[in-house]
Amino acid sequence: MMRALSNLNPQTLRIIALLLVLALVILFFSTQISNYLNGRLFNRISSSVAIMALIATAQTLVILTRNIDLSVGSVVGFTAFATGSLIAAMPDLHPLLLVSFSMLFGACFGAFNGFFVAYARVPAIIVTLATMALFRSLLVEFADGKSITSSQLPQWLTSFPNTRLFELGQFQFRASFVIAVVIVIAVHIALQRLRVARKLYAIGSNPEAAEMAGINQKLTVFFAFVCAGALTGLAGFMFLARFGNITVVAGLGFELKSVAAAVVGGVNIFGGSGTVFGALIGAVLVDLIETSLVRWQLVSEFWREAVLGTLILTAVALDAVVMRRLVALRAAKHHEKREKEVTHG
Amino acid sequence: MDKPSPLASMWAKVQTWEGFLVCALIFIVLMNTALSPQFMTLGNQINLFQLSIEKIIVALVMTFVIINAEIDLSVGSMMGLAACAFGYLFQMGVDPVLAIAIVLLIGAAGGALNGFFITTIGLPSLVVTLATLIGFRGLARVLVEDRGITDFPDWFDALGQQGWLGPVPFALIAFGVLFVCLYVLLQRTGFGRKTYVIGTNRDVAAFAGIDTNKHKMILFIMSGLVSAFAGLLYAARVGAVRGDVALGFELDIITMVLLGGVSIFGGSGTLLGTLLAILIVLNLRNGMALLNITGHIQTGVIGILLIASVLLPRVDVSTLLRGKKQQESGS
Amino acid sequence: MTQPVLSLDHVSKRFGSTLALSDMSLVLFPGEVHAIVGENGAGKSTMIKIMTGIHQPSEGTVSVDDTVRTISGSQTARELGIAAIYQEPMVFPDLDVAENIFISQVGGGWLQNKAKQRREASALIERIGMDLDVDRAASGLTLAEQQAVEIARALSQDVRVLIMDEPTASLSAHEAEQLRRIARQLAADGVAVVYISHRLEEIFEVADRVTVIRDGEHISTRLITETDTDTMIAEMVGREVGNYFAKAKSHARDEVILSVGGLTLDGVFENIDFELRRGEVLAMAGLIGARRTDVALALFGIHPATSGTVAYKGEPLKITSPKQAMDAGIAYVSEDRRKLGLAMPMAIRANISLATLGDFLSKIGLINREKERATAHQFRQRLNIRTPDIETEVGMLSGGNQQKVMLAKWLNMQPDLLIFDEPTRGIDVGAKAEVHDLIRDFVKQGGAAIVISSDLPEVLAMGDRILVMREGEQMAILDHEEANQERIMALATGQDDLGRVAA
Amino acid sequence: AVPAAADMMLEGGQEVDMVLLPKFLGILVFDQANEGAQEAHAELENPGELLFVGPTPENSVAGQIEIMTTSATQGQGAVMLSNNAGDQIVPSAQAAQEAGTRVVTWDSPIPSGDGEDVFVAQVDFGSIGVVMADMAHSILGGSGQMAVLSATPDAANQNAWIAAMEEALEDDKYADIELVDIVYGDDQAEVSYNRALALVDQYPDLGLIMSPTTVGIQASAKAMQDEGLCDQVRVSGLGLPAEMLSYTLNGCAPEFALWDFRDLGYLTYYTAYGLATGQLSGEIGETFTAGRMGEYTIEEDPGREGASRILMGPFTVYTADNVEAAAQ
Ligand SMILES: Nc1ncnc2c1ncn2[C@@H]1O[C@H](COP(=O)(O)OP(=O)(O)OP(=O)(O)O)[C@@H](O)[C@H]1O
Ligand SMILES: Nc1ncnc2c1ncn2[C@@H]1O[C@H](COP(=O)(O)OP(=O)(O)OP(=O)(O)O)[C@@H](O)[C@H]1O
Ligand SMILES: [Mg+2]
Ligand SMILES: [Mg+2]
Repeated sequence: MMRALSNLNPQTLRIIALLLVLALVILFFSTQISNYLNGRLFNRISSSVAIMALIATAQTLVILTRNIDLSVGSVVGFTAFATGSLIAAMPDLHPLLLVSFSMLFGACFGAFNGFFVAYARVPAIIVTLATMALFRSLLVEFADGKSITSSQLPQWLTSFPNTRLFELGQFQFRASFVIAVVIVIAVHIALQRLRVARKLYAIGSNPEAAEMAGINQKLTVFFAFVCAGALTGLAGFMFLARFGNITVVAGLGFELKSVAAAVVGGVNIFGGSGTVFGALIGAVLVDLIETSLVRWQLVSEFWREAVLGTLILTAVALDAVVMRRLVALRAAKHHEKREKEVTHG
Repeated sequence: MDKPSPLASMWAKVQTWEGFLVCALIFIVLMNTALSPQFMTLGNQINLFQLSIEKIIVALVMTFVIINAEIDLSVGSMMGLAACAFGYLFQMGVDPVLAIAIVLLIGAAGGALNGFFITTIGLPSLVVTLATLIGFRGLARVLVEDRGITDFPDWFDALGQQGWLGPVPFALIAFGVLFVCLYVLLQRTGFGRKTYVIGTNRDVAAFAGIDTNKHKMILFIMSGLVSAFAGLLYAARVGAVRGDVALGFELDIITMVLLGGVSIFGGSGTLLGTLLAILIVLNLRNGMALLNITGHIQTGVIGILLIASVLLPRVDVSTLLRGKKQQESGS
Repeated sequence: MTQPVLSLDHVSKRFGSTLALSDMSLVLFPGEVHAIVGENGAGKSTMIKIMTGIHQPSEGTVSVDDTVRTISGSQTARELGIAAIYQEPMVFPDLDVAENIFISQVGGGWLQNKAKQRREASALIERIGMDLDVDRAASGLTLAEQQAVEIARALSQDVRVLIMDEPTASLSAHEAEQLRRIARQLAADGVAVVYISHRLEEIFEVADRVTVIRDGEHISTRLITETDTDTMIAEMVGREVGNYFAKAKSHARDEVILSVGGLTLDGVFENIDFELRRGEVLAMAGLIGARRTDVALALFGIHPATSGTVAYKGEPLKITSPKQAMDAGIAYVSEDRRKLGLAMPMAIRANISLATLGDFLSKIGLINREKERATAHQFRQRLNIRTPDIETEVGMLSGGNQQKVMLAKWLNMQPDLLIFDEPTRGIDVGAKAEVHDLIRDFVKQGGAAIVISSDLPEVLAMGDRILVMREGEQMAILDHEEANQERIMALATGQDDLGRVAA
Repeated sequence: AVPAAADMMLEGGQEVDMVLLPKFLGILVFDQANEGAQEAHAELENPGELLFVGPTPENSVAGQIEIMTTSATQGQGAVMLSNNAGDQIVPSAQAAQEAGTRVVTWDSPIPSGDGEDVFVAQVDFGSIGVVMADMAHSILGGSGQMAVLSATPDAANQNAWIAAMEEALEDDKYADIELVDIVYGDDQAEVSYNRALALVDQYPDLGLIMSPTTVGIQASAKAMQDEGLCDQVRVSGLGLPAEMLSYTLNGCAPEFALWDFRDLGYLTYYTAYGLATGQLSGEIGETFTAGRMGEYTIEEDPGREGASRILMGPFTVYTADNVEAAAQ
């Protein structure tokens, strides 16, 4: 079994491992919670994970380059608010224009971060720690005590996240979820196939070598942050559409949630390895655990966080241990292969 | 070796990051004194520390942790857990002194837990402490649920609220003592040297026979212990605890340390830098508060300062080196 | 001759106080292999880094095709067809070999064609004469394999100037041979090859012209046919150096200090058996990947052996951590100074005291700085480490001087058993001789040494006995008398049929 | 107690600097309160300053303590506090009082009552309980399951109101109404939204989500609407007409209640001004006229013994009939 697995490449392995964990969690809760396993569960998770999936994807892009973006929460909040104010001001703005506005708006924040990280060479954790506070402050200034309410928003906007594109039995596939998944898959494929994207991995893997190999590090990292910004902006748009009511606390704490999702999804926090698909599963896992815990009679409301923390930790630890075993196996196989070659050759 | 002129050496000192911080600090203090009459009053000077005393105490150990190329995001939650655990035990009728002992134990245990996953399991500290940030907060929640616990014994409240040596409160003295001890520990002892070496390149340290895991374990236990201590001080200062005590403190703490010129990738930085950064942040916040500048603008200013803190001393370390350090501390 | 492809005119380079290059001029013609030799810290790497835009000259100009250019970075260099393989190989551990080779390739469309990439990659690796699975992640690669990847990367782009900074430093004779072949072949294709090496004998095999530099200054540029080893060395060091490869007589005593029996690390090496006496030098020879380092790491407790016995000074000893090994008096000088040997951003002083920090501590654990400085100064003299002062960051030193600092760190421990892994990798003749003398002194005073080296002359010069490994197996232990290059190579490559090889 | 001087008018024009300190900045209701306070400030022609300073959302507790302390240092005449720090504010509030600064709480009091001169209560906390119980009763038609979606476990006034409601539910009138669970949405849209749905999944027979927080009620209503659950699970609690309009009209949240934060700010300012200028002593039984809002009396706070309050009340229950008018 293990041997068979060890033939696959690490990234596929990781995703399989994650899916296993996911299955285990679902199995566990299905024994604990009555009428748990049904389409409804899927609908809940799928529609609530859509936003975090996008943010986790953005976070992954940045982490791959051995950076981190702690400002995503503030960017989501600000974008949601700005988008809301815009559509409130001109209600018959074309949807596509509105979406592109959100993404552009987010991309600007990304560019700001990216500039300081890539060109001014300030460590990402410092830049984004600062911009997290900065953007939030700007939002409070900008909001000036007002808040966006769903009554200010056009019908199409508030209803689109839940419009059912198609259904499989009980499983409803809603716009927000489908869009998120489509984007994640698109980014996933891009990261595996686009040569530019491979450079993200290269830089995260060994910045020094990247410099020597003549990869345009500055531009690539900047590019990563801008893309992340755009995705976060889109998340902001979805946030607005889903919740309708936007105050200055919108998106508070998303930075850590997204990092958690990415990490649980097997993205190496030190860059170079990991997939956005993994990040998606990570986001689902965290969301699933959170939602299920609320429904789990055994743990009172107050135990939720404690259990969540424990589960995240064990999930990551498990993943690490399993991966190590498999890698060791691969190495052993590789060695054997060499041995054989020698004896035959 | 010819001695450089005193003036030149002065200038050389100013050019160091610490030197720059000193200048910045002097400037800020002067500005504050000029702009608000109440600034230079003894009361305000003490309040200025009191208001963030717990954060700045934890910032001292955080300096060790970050120089060691690790990070501890769980400090805020640990402070909360400690405070709540104390409140809980107190409500259970446990003798406060015993309660304090138990709480400190909890702190050490929490640190050890972080340490275990980071050293034995080999997970990145960012990940582990991110999880325990949630977990410890959760435990605090479990202990106090939706209650607010208050009416601690007077001597306990006094510890946090009244002058101990004259007008100087206990916490401030504790900070002073702790600073001196930790300063010597980091800058003068073998332990400190190891902290730097491991932070610079873990493998090199290991190949030199240093038990890096043990060292990191000790650091995280220190971090947990001091956080718990700070949590108790907080409880004493505000005379009440609640599930959300010290929520989000970790970021302020890390900000101060980084502002002090400690490299987020480990291996470089000094406690003096951290101290200066602390003074700058506190004075700046206090000054702005006295000028009735509201919270979010204050945070914004600190944010800008943080970026500036890296841009200004833009001298030595090339990004390549940074990258390398981080990689090695990571692997 | 044709017009020069690349030329430096009166280039100088300052690093703060150190003048790494002064008034250096050099002309490169297409189709030549141009060797550059010089002592450690002479300025070779610095010159290279100027050619490839890593550093900018403080004075002077660089011109390509007789037009003055400012090479602002490695990308510009790439565009001008200048590629380099650096002293320390650099790969991307998370990418597979093929990607490592083509990552920085210009053009070739947006998408990467895996299949095509794999094919071309294998072709390149073959051309270098390496056998390497191109789908394998680079993380597990040995230094040599990493080097191969870098060379392949350089070859993958059509280069006009290929600079090799000590490419063979980490290669065994066998692979070094291959590499020189490639260099010649490239030259034949009209590429200008700059070839830096401390192995003079190979200079004569590969180079058309050779430039000697000393202390950052240009000393001479000659056709290889118009010079010889002695003049070259004399010009490099500015003095006569004795025949540094002469084997000194053994100082071996009777007392066995270390005896290893059936030492095995599953999946890595197996059944290593040898005895080591005080005053004796055991050399370990073998190709890259022979797993000599791993044996050393096992003895030093980094990757403890899974089975087998180790008796040290008579008593059985189970080594599971470096600390243990060091307490017993065993030291290991790593082959990879950048990753495992030195804390680059820290002062020389701090690095030298690192392994023996305990000796510098007062009762209450404070570091005795005077003692620390004194020790550092002493070693600076004894190994003549070239540096402005002992507070200099080790990272600022040249490769060879870094090596010396690393040796100092371990010598200060005054061990009974010293394991040197490639002790003279990237070290110039002068320093080499010094290091060899250091090792000899060490054993003369009753220590015992294991010297892992891929440099056969060195193996023969140092080893009282020579243990040859291949693919994790111990092939033989030869006494110095019965050993010669052919015999060792034969064992190392697994064709023990002497007759054929020797003939 | 002092003889209740029949409606004593506060005389304006006296100079006193005052600080209006909300839980944190950027929330609509607090800005409305500020508007009210500013209105009173102008009305009373106070030459002094009225500052509206507050902490950032993520730094609310520490920030409030800091501002309270600084105000004392500055010698402000009064601090008007919507307390978010629970009893953690007590030491700094007491210090402020010792420094001669009056501490008037509004919207959310200091639980222990220490360090507070008087609490301007938007409504009687007991009656909020009753009103919520009544709304539940009428929505559920007398019987059914309901769950509470509160802000955070630390929100002092939400906790007080929920307690009051639980007390009210003891009454036989509500015998058939079952309170099945209390969960927290952290006053964040997405958390509240997900909690609300989780409640529905956990309690198939749930008929009502009672959310005594403007963020929670809006998020729950939206969640029910989005999932098309409005016909089986209704939403009620405390909400802003402007935010609840659509849900009230489409029946997702047929009834909810709230008070006017402008008035609250206005009344709070009058009280604080009176105290800071020494025209009011803060004694129980003291009566005064707060401009347009008329006469108010300082009384004992039934919820917190030893503490005193001024009861603004009554508050409005919004239904499809009156919500549109209020939303304008
Ligand atoms: N980045 C730097 N900063 C300061 N000094 C430097 C730097 N790089 C090199 N030097 C100094 O410049 C001189 C030349 O170094 P260089 O690496 O070119 O020598 P080298 O000829 O390559 O020696 P080796 O054969 O050991 O590699 C040395 O004295 C070294 O200390
Ligand atoms: N096939 C391999 N896969 C993974 N790691 C390897 C492999 N070969 C060597 N290494 C690692 O590379 C390092 C160099 O050891 P190596 O196997 O090359 O033995 P060696 O004979 O010492 O070669 P060298 O001459 O480079 O020292 C060791 O740390 C070893 O663990
Ligand atoms: Mg060199
Ligand atoms: Mg080796």
